[in-house]
Amino acid sequence: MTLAEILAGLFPQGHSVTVRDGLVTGAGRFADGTLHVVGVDGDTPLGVDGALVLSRAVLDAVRAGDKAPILVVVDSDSQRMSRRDELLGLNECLAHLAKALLLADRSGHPTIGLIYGHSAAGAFIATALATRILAALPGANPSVMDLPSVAKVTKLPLDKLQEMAKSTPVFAPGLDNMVATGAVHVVLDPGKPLDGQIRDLIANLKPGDDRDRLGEERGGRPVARGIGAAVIAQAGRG
Amino acid sequence: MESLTFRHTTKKPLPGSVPNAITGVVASGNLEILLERVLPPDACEVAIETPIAGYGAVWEAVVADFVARAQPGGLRISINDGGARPDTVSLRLLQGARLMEA
Amino acid sequence: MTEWRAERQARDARIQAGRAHADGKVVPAGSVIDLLEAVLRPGDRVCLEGDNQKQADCLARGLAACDPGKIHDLHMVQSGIVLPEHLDVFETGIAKRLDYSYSGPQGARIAKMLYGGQIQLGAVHTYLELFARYFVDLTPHVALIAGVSADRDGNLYTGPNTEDTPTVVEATAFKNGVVIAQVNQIVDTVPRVDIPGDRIDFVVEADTPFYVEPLFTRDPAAMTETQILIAMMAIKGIYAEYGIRRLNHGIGFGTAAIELLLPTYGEKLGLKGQICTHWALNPHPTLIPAIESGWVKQVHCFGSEVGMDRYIRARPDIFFTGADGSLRSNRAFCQTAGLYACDMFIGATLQIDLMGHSSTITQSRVAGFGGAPNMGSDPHGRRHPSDAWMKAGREGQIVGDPALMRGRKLVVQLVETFGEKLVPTFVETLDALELAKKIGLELAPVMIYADDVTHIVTEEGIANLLLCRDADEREQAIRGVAGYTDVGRGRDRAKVEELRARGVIRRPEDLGIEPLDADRALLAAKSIKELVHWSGGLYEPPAKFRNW
Amino acid sequence: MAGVRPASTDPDALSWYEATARQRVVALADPGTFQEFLPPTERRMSPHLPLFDLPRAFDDGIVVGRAALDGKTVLVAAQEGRFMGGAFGEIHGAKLVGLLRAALTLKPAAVLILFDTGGVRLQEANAGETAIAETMRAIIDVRAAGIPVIGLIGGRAGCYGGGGLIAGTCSRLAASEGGRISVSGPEVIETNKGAEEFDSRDRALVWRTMGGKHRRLIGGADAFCADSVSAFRKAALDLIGRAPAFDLATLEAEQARLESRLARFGDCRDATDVWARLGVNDPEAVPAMDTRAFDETVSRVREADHDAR
Repeated sequence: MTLAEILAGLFPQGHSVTVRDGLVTGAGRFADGTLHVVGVDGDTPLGVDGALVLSRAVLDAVRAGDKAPILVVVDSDSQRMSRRDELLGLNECLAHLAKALLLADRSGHPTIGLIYGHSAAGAFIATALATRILAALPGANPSVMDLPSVAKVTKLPLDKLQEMAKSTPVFAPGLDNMVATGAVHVVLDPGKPLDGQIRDLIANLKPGDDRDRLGEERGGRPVARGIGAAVIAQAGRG
Repeated sequence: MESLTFRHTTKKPLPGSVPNAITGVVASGNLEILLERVLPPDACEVAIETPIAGYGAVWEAVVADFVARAQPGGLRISINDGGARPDTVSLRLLQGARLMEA
Repeated sequence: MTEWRAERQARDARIQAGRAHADGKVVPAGSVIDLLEAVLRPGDRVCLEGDNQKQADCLARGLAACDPGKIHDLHMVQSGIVLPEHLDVFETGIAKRLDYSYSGPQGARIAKMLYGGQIQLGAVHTYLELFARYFVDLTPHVALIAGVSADRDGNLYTGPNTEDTPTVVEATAFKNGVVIAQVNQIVDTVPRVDIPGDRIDFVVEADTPFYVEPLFTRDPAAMTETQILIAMMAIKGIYAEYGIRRLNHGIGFGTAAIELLLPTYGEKLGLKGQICTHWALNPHPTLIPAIESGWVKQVHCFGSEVGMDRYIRARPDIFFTGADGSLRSNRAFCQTAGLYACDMFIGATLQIDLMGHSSTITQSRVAGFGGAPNMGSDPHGRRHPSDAWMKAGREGQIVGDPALMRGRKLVVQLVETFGEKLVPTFVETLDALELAKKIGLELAPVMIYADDVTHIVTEEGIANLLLCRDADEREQAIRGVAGYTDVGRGRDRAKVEELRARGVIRRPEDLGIEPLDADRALLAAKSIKELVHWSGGLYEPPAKFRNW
Repeated sequence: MAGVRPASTDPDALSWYEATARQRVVALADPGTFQEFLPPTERRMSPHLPLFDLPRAFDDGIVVGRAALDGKTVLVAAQEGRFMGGAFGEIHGAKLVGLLRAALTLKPAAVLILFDTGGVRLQEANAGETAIAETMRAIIDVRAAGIPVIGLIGGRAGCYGGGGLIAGTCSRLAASEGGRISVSGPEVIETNKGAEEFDSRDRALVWRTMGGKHRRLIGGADAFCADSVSAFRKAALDLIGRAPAFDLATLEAEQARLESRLARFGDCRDATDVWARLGVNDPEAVPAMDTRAFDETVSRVREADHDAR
């Protein structure tokens, strides 16, 4: 699904969402109110400049105080890899964007991630993974690193990694594996109207972070939830 | 990964009452050693996990020398090896025993 | 009638042919190939200056680009095979025969080319030995050398890395040879004259400054507890025991650890002024804390080290410097100093066999030895006594008239029982022997022969081979410090304990050293940055060693 | 663990850069007060590393627990940069997440995170990445509850990848010269964009661009420490006392601060250009400055101190 198709599905009555340099901002009429949209389109890497454009849009929405939901649409590259970005504090800018989304969530704005293309590493963490609930469309391709690069770093043969990837979701790229770890909550049905599915997600938002529970249930992160719970239990023992 | 376990009988227990200690870090050419005072006072067990296969005889010799020297009775010693050289292993084992004696 | 001036006339003809590409003596970088093709003749002996550090790289590139139809079958006589071009010339046929000393970075390729027959090898020499042959039977027809700057008359400033240059020029210029120097810069007046202009025939202004490798910088951050333990044993069990004042160090981490322990551990032992006062040594950055703490009286250098220039300029009481203030090194003199004026050589090696023969050559690499065999040998021509030398002599003397006893140089091998990737240092048979067979060398490339070695220090202890009375004792003394290698585990335990009782083998506890005290906190500097602090900001480490 | 007695526990003598995670924690805390959760004796080791034939660590490369700092209870997490580059694996990340969530009920005086990480552990990449996202959310929850989260950065592995993003989420950061904070590592940039973009072997460039001094000067870190445990302890105590709130005003201020940074320095090629514009007299001299001289330099740079985080 393209961004245009997504927007058309969400906003049959039209919208003000624009894409500039791969950065998505705007809003549209949704249900009985507004749906803010921010994000990255076209496999664009996210650098310091883009992160601040998006965070600006999120903070504007929070300041407006309408508690309207914010949809974070993502088809991005990884973070922009450059000397300039790191010199200017890419870590601060990406973290700032994530904080803006987390603040919005805390301030009563339901935040929903929608990954419909690629995303990786820092760009993924600062956008889609900083939402309350992350949905994906079939064909989305989130990853930390592609397998050839993993092969290079781990010095393991690519064919062996490909074989391992089939049975071990914890390291392999791809949507199924991100679903299994609990990072992606739900995969939407492209055959059904998108607006209804998003509306249902918003209506059923639950408090707390349940990604480790999902990871345990789906088998992609077998031990994380238990470990976290054990730390809490031991910390509570005084 | 290769797993090795060596069991020894010692003439005496390791002095001190520290229940457990850990020393070293799993890194290239290094290792971590976890020592626990959980065995009968004349027993010592050393269990090793190493990524480098084929050095069983060297490990056996290093452990035997350590046991003869430190008399670590009562200790279960668990090693996560990152490819450490035998001299590093010896040094860490002695460091660990010293921590337990304190 | 006998012709007595044929060489001189040939030389004049070469120079005249070269002048066509020069303005006076000065040749632009772009004309190097023309110049070389004009001056060189097939079959010439050529010294392409490849030192331990300084490289005549512009001239090397030029030589490699010459037309093999015009220039071929050269006989290369040079101490270092360092740059790829040094071997490229053998692939194209420009060169055929080789006599050299050291080939660190090209060690693997040289082995392959020797095996493939592309190189006809004369011999792998020590530095001093090769220099000696420059004056006897390997005198260069043409020398291609490197310096920092020259004036238009050819007066040459080598910079702190004088290294081999005076020796090469001496042998070439005074025996009808042609000397071509590449310099980074042509200047009106050189800072100091290292080589007078009448010994230089052509000066090439190089396109880029000549390459220098920081070979002697050891990052204290990488030093291990094991290396520190070995260093403690060496200081207490050898330096203090023999009162070593005049010495040479190898370039490994073990000796660097010793340098860093002098102001801490050595100070605690009260050894300041008693040991390590006079050195034949490159300006090792790790020696800075000892120098700053007043341990070191003076240091003569083979070459320089990248980043040490400002520090050396500020310490003329310690180093040999020119009127311009910069270091004057000289490999031939410093090797001689190491051979005759030092009581001890201490360094590392890759393999030691059951008798104590050692080599840095493995089956796939012919690295050469540089100066180690010089410094690591007992010079039978020495005629001046010192306490250390005499004590070693007494220990080693088994039979004979005590009145005719002479001293003995200490030659110490400082090794960890296992090297990188758990490769054992102690072996039954040196790989060098296998390699010699494979490529048909008449003389196996042994770095230090067993009869020159006096001590072996490992993390397990010190073996004093001077005290061994027969081959069996010697073997067990070596096995007795060989740790958990196959050689070490193959020891005769009873014999080893007997040797220990006699002090032939000494363990850390025999020396009063607790292995668990071998802590990095003992290092006078734990990082390159701390070396910079010790130097008062004068040491300027190369970028790859920085972490700030 | 009661038995943990590192070779050196003297916080003045112990180099942060050289110390292990466990040594840092023990020496940082009031003597004898550190109490570890899921200690090595529990052997909570990675279920995934054996598939890659890689050795595991008893604590999966992170030490978490409770300690007293000047008598006040704090929760502490310390990454071990020498084990797998301190990278986030499933257990490693879950221990940090659990610790932060525990803070919500325990209400400690602060949570301290001793970063030493290259980012995500590739062998457990999806778990590590998700854990980083969970960590950031948990940090925000803790901050919003009025509990400062303080990051301390000065280890061998630096603070890279997702670790850099987590650091950017903390209330306050202290860094030493050895510490580096960045998203893409020098080798990653070089591999992807070429040595012309970033020569990873130029160590001075690495530290100028990502090191503690640069981060401190531009306001990316709130304190600069000498490389000792006692310096980090002092910085942590100071920073706990002046942590910014987490609210819209703070983030609006951070937005303005970062926008202004891009506007002022966006065309700079090198850190020295940035420092010159910040009003540093002799930018070239900054890398060689000792802590005292650097502190003086920082005190004249207005951008270095702020509550916009």
